[in-house]
Amino acid sequence: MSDPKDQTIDITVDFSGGLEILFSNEKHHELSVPAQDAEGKPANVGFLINYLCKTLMTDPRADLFVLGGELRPGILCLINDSDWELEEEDAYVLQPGDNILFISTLHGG
Amino acid sequence: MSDPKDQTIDITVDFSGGLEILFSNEKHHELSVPAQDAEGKPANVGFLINYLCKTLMTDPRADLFVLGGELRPGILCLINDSDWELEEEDAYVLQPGDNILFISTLHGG
Amino acid sequence: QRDTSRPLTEEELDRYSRQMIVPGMGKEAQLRLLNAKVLIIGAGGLGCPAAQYIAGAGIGTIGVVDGDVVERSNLHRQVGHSTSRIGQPKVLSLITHLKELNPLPTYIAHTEHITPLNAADLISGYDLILDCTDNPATRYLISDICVLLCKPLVSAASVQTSGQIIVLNCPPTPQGLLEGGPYPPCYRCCFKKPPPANAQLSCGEAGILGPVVGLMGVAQAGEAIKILASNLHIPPAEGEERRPVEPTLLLYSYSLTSLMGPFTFRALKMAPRKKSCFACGEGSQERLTLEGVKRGEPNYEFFCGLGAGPKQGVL
Amino acid sequence: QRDTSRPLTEEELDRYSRQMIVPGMGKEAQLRLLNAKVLIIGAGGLGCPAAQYIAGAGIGTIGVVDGDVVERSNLHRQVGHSTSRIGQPKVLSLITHLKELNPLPTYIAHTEHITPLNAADLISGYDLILDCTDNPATRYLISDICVLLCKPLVSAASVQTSGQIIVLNCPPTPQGLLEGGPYPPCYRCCFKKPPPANAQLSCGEAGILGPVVGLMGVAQAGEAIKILASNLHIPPAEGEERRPVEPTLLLYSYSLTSLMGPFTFRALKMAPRKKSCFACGEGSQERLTLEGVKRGEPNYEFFCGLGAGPKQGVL
Ligand SMILES: [Zn+2]
Ligand SMILES: [Zn+2]
Repeated sequence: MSDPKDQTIDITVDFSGGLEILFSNEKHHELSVPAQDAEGKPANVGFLINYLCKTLMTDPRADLFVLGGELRPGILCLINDSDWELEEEDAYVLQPGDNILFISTLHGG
Repeated sequence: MSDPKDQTIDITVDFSGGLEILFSNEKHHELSVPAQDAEGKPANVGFLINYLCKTLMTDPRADLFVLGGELRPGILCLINDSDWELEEEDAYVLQPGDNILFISTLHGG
Repeated sequence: QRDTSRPLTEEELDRYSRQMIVPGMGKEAQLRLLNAKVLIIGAGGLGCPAAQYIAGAGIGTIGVVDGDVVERSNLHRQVGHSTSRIGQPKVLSLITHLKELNPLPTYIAHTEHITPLNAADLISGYDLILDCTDNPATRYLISDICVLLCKPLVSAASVQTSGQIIVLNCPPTPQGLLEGGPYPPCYRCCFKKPPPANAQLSCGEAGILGPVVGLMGVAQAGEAIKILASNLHIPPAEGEERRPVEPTLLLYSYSLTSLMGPFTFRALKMAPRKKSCFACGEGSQERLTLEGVKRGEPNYEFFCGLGAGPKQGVL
Repeated sequence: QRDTSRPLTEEELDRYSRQMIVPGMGKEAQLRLLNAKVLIIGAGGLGCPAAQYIAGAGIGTIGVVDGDVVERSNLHRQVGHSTSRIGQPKVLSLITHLKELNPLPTYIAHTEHITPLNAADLISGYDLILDCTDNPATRYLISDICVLLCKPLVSAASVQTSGQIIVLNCPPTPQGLLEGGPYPPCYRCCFKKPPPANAQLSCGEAGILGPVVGLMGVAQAGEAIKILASNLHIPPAEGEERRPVEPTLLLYSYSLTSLMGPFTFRALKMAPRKKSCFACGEGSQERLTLEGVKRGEPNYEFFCGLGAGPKQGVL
């Protein structure tokens, strides 16, 4: 068996409402992310957000995605199309095949 | 083990575009259907269509759903949101969890 | 005034027959529409198409709120105005168009922007509110007043190639009530905090495609008409079986480089009324009142951080 | 005539700036729209909202085809007409409205129904066709001519509380070509046979809700604008990477008794061009020709079984 530290989980991550600009202007990403964080705990959505900042973000303006260590106000996180508040927010542990969607709240009209 | 003739498969069947009128005006149905046809072959979509006529249809006008032994012209069958012509049409063998959607072609405007 | 059993006039039958014969409509539902009062806040890219279908359906009283005048740069998407009415107040321009479409409804022009001072007076006279505005401060204000006055709210927004729509506070539930829920969310339940000012982009600054905002506006009219026709805004009677509360945010992602596909529309499941919500949650009656709003509490401009730095080109 | 590099006029910049600044648009895409010619067939519940946004976006030449006159019972959903224009040809009424919205495009009125005799002449002068008609015979005719003349087709339909939209034949592919595919489908690839006449229901007989057909019409304008702005209707050059063909039928299921939810919009994956298709498949060049259509082959009225018995109240 491989070292648990090298194991990965396959998930999809989507950006919408303009956030895709921060991630090479791609709305849909198929990713293999580490199954554990640095401390050996199962990877959760909080871990994923930091991981995306470090590995997937192509725009230097990280504060448009994460602010004060948290998801920037005005961004919703949806876990398999449900508001993450219906799950355990950033403590939700990633499962293979999960879809994580980040959308920016719109105000124009 | 139970007799294979008594085994069932859980699927969902949806009707749209007006066809729901023939099925108690319900668009969404969760069904347990026989896993085999009378000859002991695995249940396919062709079997399902006849089964729906016999067990689910509440309107006497069966010819608005089946005509000459086939799905009435102007009705599309979608297997898991794909045109059944991308699968094997009525020969497609039902799998647990499948969604079968029947829609009527619209022409108004 | 709200006569629910009168016969329809010949002209009403003629105008509304095509919708009255749709299964689930009928005379009773049409009379509900004829007796209903709808307030459309914003006469722009959302409000114009929404108003066309609200008026066409025969909603009896239609109020329109907007303080702007028509500009030439509006006309690619604000299809209720016209070149000859450039410079006119948007509300009057739109009502001119609506009267031509359907002269039967009563149209009420509110040629001013909605503010904490006038919001309750504007909203109190109507049965259902459409938020067709263009900035976060106004969106939080409208939702708060709808919670306080028990009005259902159909809220949509759109910028560039994206759109969002959600029905809020429907059926309206007394402020602070959580027992016996889940109850429908308000705008703050879904969108707790606005983005920082540098991440708020308007259609004027960031651009907008006409059909994107247009589709959201038409969808708003669709939700409003069903709510009023089917009485979905009337809280269920004691013992009546309650429809499950399944708040849905519809996301519209238009792509300029690919045809409509599986991700064009996404229905997102939102949480119901939240215990922690400032406006409708536990103890909210102490935090949010009609008098407070008029006095400037909460301070919507401050909350939404207007003027807090340069914009950075991301929504 | 098709100047792809001229500067925009001050009025054009003013009118189109809000869509030009959307990422992915810009001056080049706007010039493509200004040089494009779009034919809207049907000036009813689909054609009216579609035309508003097609005109607003600055499509250079806009043709409208319809042989009907405006009736009062149209106005709840046909928002490009007006009470004062009841009795006028729909095409002239709609163009009056569009000119008020945007006087810059060239509008061409075709105040007649499309028929096998005039279809090729009507369609040949345009770059992209919107099928906004209301009966199956016309829908098969329009698709066949679009196959024969290599025109992309944005087709939508709506009755009661349901709507459908699909982009067909885009990019257009020579009739009968299958090698090197998959290629985009035509209307017959998707809908091989019409329903029997007793199962075909029109908006006039079965009813229609305004926002349902309106939403489909706006969506048609959205697809048309992206196709023309991004040149999606131009077949890829030799060696150019081809977008995968993923034909999608979007289904809109409006419910009068429940709010928008997960099943309101469904994107259905359709098959690409079919070898067996009468119009575009193998050997189709022998079966379907421009001369044949003019001579009455195929017979669209017979194929769609008009007048073949009483209607039964199901779509
Ligand atoms: Zn709330
Ligand atoms: Zn074909």
